[in-house]
Amino acid sequence: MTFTANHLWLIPTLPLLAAGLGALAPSKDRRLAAGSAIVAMAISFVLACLALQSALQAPATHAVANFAWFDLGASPMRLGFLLDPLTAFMCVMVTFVGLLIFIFSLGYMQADANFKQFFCFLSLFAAAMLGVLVANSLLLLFICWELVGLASYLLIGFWFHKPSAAAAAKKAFITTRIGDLGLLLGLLWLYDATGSLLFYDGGQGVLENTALAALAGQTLGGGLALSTAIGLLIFCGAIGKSGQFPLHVWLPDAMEGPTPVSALIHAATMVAAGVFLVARVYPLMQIDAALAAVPVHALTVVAFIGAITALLGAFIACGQNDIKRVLAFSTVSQLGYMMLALGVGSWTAAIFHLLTHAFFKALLFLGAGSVIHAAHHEQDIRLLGGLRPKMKITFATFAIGMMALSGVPFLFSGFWSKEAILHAAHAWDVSHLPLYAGLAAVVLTAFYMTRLVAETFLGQPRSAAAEHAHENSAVMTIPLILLALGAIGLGFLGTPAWPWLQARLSGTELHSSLHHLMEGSGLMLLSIGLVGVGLGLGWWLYGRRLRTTAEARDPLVVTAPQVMAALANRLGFDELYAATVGRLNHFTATLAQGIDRWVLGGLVNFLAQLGVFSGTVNRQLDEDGLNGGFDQISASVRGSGQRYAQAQTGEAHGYLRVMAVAFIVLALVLVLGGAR
Amino acid sequence: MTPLHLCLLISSGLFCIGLTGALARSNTILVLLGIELMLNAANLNFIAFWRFGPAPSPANGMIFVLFAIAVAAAEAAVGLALIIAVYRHQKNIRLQEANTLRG
Amino acid sequence: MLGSAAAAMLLRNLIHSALLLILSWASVAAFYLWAGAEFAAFAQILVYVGAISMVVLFAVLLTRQNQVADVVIEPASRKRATTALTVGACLAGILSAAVVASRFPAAAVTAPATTVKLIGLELMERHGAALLIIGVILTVALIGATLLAATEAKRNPEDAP
Amino acid sequence: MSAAALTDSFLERAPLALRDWVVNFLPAPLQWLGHHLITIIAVLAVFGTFFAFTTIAERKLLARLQNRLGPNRSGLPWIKGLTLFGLSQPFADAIKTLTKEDIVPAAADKCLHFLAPVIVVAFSLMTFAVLPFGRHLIPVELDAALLYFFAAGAATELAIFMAGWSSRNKYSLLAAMRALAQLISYELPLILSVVPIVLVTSTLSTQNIVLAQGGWTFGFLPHWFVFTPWGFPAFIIFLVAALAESNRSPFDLPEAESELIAGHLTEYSGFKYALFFMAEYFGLTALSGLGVTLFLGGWQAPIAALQFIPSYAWFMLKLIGMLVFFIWIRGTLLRLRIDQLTRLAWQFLVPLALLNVGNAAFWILTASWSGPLQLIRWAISLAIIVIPFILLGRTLTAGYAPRTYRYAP
Repeated sequence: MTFTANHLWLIPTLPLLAAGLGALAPSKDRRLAAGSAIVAMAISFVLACLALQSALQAPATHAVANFAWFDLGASPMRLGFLLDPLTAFMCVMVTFVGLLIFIFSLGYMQADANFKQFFCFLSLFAAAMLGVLVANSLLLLFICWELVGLASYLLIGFWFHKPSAAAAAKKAFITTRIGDLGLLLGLLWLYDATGSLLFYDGGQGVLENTALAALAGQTLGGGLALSTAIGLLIFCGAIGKSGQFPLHVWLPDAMEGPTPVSALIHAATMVAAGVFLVARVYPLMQIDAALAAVPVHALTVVAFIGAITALLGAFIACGQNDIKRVLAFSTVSQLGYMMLALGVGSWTAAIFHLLTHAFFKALLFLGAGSVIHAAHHEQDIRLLGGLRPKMKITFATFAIGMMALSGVPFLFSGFWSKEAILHAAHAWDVSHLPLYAGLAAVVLTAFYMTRLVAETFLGQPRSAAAEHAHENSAVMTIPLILLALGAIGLGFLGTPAWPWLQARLSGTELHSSLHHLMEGSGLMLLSIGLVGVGLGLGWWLYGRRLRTTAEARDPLVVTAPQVMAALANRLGFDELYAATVGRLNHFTATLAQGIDRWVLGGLVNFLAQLGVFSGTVNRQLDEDGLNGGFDQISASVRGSGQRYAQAQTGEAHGYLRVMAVAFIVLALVLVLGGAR
Repeated sequence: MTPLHLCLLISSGLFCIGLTGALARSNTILVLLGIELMLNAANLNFIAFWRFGPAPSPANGMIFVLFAIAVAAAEAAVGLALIIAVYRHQKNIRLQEANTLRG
Repeated sequence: MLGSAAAAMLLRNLIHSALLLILSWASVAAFYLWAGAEFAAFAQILVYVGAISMVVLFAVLLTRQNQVADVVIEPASRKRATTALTVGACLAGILSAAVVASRFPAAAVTAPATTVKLIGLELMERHGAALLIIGVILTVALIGATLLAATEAKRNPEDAP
Repeated sequence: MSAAALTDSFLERAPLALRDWVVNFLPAPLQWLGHHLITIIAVLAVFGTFFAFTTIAERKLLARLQNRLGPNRSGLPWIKGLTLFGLSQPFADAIKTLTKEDIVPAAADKCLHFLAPVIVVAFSLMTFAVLPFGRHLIPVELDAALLYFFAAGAATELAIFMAGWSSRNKYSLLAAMRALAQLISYELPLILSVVPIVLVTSTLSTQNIVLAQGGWTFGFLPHWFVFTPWGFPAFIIFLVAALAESNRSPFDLPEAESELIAGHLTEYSGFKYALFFMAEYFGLTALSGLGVTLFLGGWQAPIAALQFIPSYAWFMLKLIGMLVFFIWIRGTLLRLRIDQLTRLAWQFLVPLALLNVGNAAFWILTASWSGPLQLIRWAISLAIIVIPFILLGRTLTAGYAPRTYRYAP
């Protein structure tokens, strides 16, 4: 039994079927909805593993299964599925993490009234996400991409009775739409330029040499290559979906959704879609790098956006007090890292970090979910504390996640993937600014994670909720343990000494030697040192003197109140947008209303007055002049009508007879007239 | 006298019988059945021309007949349901007494 | 065929005329069989003898009047019968005269080879839309007939066809 | 011995050879007539005796099911003491009914009263014409055989109406109407259960349908339609509808002796009654034969190794199996009430049969699926039919608590 690209459609279809089943199932039938979702996900996971195994046998090839969807004029619109290591690795990750999160949700959402809908939405989301991964057409990818957006809207606004959740859902939806508009424009432009949207199509696809050369060959005004422009437009979509600066504002607000949603969508999968998209169209982004004449390269923009995001997210995370928001900004920062890696030319490092990040960030979110569930939905870290003895498994796994995220050396996966990115940034010859931003973010990451763990788990319980917290059931802890194992083990797939993952992804030969490990040891030592600085700083500020009451002021707030206030306010991005974009929007709306009321309305009113006047004149004429004549005519019509009505006897026989006689006459005419 | 002539004679006979019945009988059911007979006569023509026509097409006449039969079935069902409804209303089914629609 | 049809139209007994009509339909089917249109013949029997006849018989029984009313012959109905006969005879005369007078091109010797598969393909491909419409008509007729004939809230669906 | 020789052996051809031998004695112009006459006579003779022995088998089996002995006394004439377990009972019955007085009510419509049993027997015999009894044994090979079968079956309803109406007896007429209601209700699921077969084989010819079921997986898993996820439910629906169509228990309401005297047969006696009885058994046998043809592989052997047994023997064996199954059901199940009966048809069998048609369409659409998809195909196909089965079954039994019995102390 071999698994080929022809079977790939099964992977997203199974969760879709589960979603359909869940939608049809009666509301009270919890077992059916959850069971079908989990079973479908498990089967998808097995299929994804098969796909991975078959993709690894020939890592350098892109197996495709294309089919015509409909005819557009003379040319058929074609869609397809693509099986290569990138797709396969992502599918395995999404299905595995998704499966664990589904199982975790069983416990977390147990008491929710809309349990069934939740699993239905989750399945829909998984289906759409897997659809993004297996698509071999930018159009199919875009369709699934929008479905992902829809599912995320539904899930963020799952507790829609909370106004903040509804607002957050709308915000996420609208903000990502801005990016998607760019993606759609890029898609249209690409179709216009190449006449195809298939990625790989036996030499005809847009990511293959013929089309790429044609794209890079054309220049627009300002010396911009066509491929650069299209690449940047597509990158807009990634900015929106992956929460990159300046569209990162929706991601922290999206934490209003249930915590498994945050783990699934806003840590492991959906936000990674942007990174995946850039990695998928990498040949397109990359092609202009060779052109010296081009003033700005698409990947340079990607690198700087990523660097800014990484630093910004890490800074803001230091000033947050909500356990999930800290993790959310951390996600923003880590996605910045991935973009940075893409920008500096190492997409394999980006995907490596994506995979490890998916595991440890899902772990952290689920751990946070476990804490929140145990502490009766208390999310403020100032009100938590002292959970370590009460929730041993959660603490242990959360600590593993924290160390993986901080990049504690050697044992944890985050270290290796982050190292790979920093090395790639170091090797980038355009600028070293992204490297410095990345190094700064390393310190900050270690710092805020130390703060988070210290505040949440150590010290004294600072509220009744934290006082009565206790460990959750196995349904919730087992996924944590499995994810923790992944967070540790996954790093060893891509160490510099044995870069198996990178080699498999890019389809190159695998060179393994300890020599590579030594090569970049200087940078590695530096980053280890920086991690140490971050951890030490965190320990010095928070671990040394543990917070005792909820009201006690944060040590940083004491030293730099303005900075911390600004950070807590997320550097005022929301206010900035409200003051600029929102104000502009409001102004245009007012203007439009004014035009509508005074200019158009005035015209309409004038016409109406005119109509009323002419109507009055008309009526006078009518009543006096015309009516008399019409009365007579209608009287005569009525009279003749009454006479004709006599013929309508109501007797069917009479009608039949008339018809028969008419038929005879017709037959006579035809026969005598000699009609042929 | 070819077979086609014979067929056409038979079918016109059937048609006339149906017509006469529909005109003569006062029972609505029988009027309806007379109409069914006329339909059958038309079907006979289709088959006759299909079989004995100058250039027989593979299935056209037959398909006409099949459609006609299906429509006749629908017509009979609705017609008889109407008759039952009328019967409920005026307690008999004489066609000449169902004349409330007269002008 | 003609005899049974004529008798059906003449008889006073409704059940007898219905049964004779069924016989007439069956003989139409026999005619189809003779003409080589097997499929149409079986369809004719299935639809007319199997289904329409049942509907007719049910309708006759459901609307049975007292026997006396049927026997009385009104002057109006006699007059109607004579007109009907005149009209029918005229038409028969004209039609048969026309048929006898016309010349047709020579017929094909053998019946067109029409297999069931061919009919199915024709129906589904060339006449697909018509088939669809017929399906809709039948569905609508079924629902309409049930609604028309049903008065009580609970009624067995087989009372209407 | 090759497979062709096996399937075309002397035994296989024996009935045909016999017929040709007889026909050769006739003058050439009469040969075709003889040909057909012999076929008709053979069918009449075989199924006549078959009918006779079905009645005795039914009586015997029912008796055994009810812990009785059944008829065991009638022996052979002139030979005393040799009773052969009462095997000659049907002949005794035949003589008895023939010699009974034929009573016709004074007010009855004599002509129709006489015609009804004749029509019913004639038409139920006509259905045998298209059943393929063996590899080379089919009375008439028609392109539209299935349509013919149902068209011929439709006339039975007419006969029942005639019987009920011509008796000029209120209760006969009412019973006839009830019988008609039942027959029309169950005609629908019966035909709908056959549609999937037509869809899949894309033919109406019974012989071709049997041929489509030839072949074995591993030499012992026959490709009969009953072993497919759409064929099995279709077969069950067919069985239930066939039971109802032939007025068998548990659907024997039209002539439930213990409740309705004998329904539309109340005013019949003597040989006319026997004719009705005979027609009923012919109908049952014909429907069983159709079931065997459509679902159980017709004359195909169940195992490749058993092909040397002639095909008509297999057909007869399967037919007997079906009949025994029907008798068994009669001995086991209780009679339904009329409302339960119609509800079962319209709210359960018809929707299920319609869904099953869709199921067969799905099966054809996915005919090219192989490998792991084959399993998914089976799973989806099963789900299409099982889930509605459960849901419809729930609505059908809603409001009925399990019956509790209270025994005398």
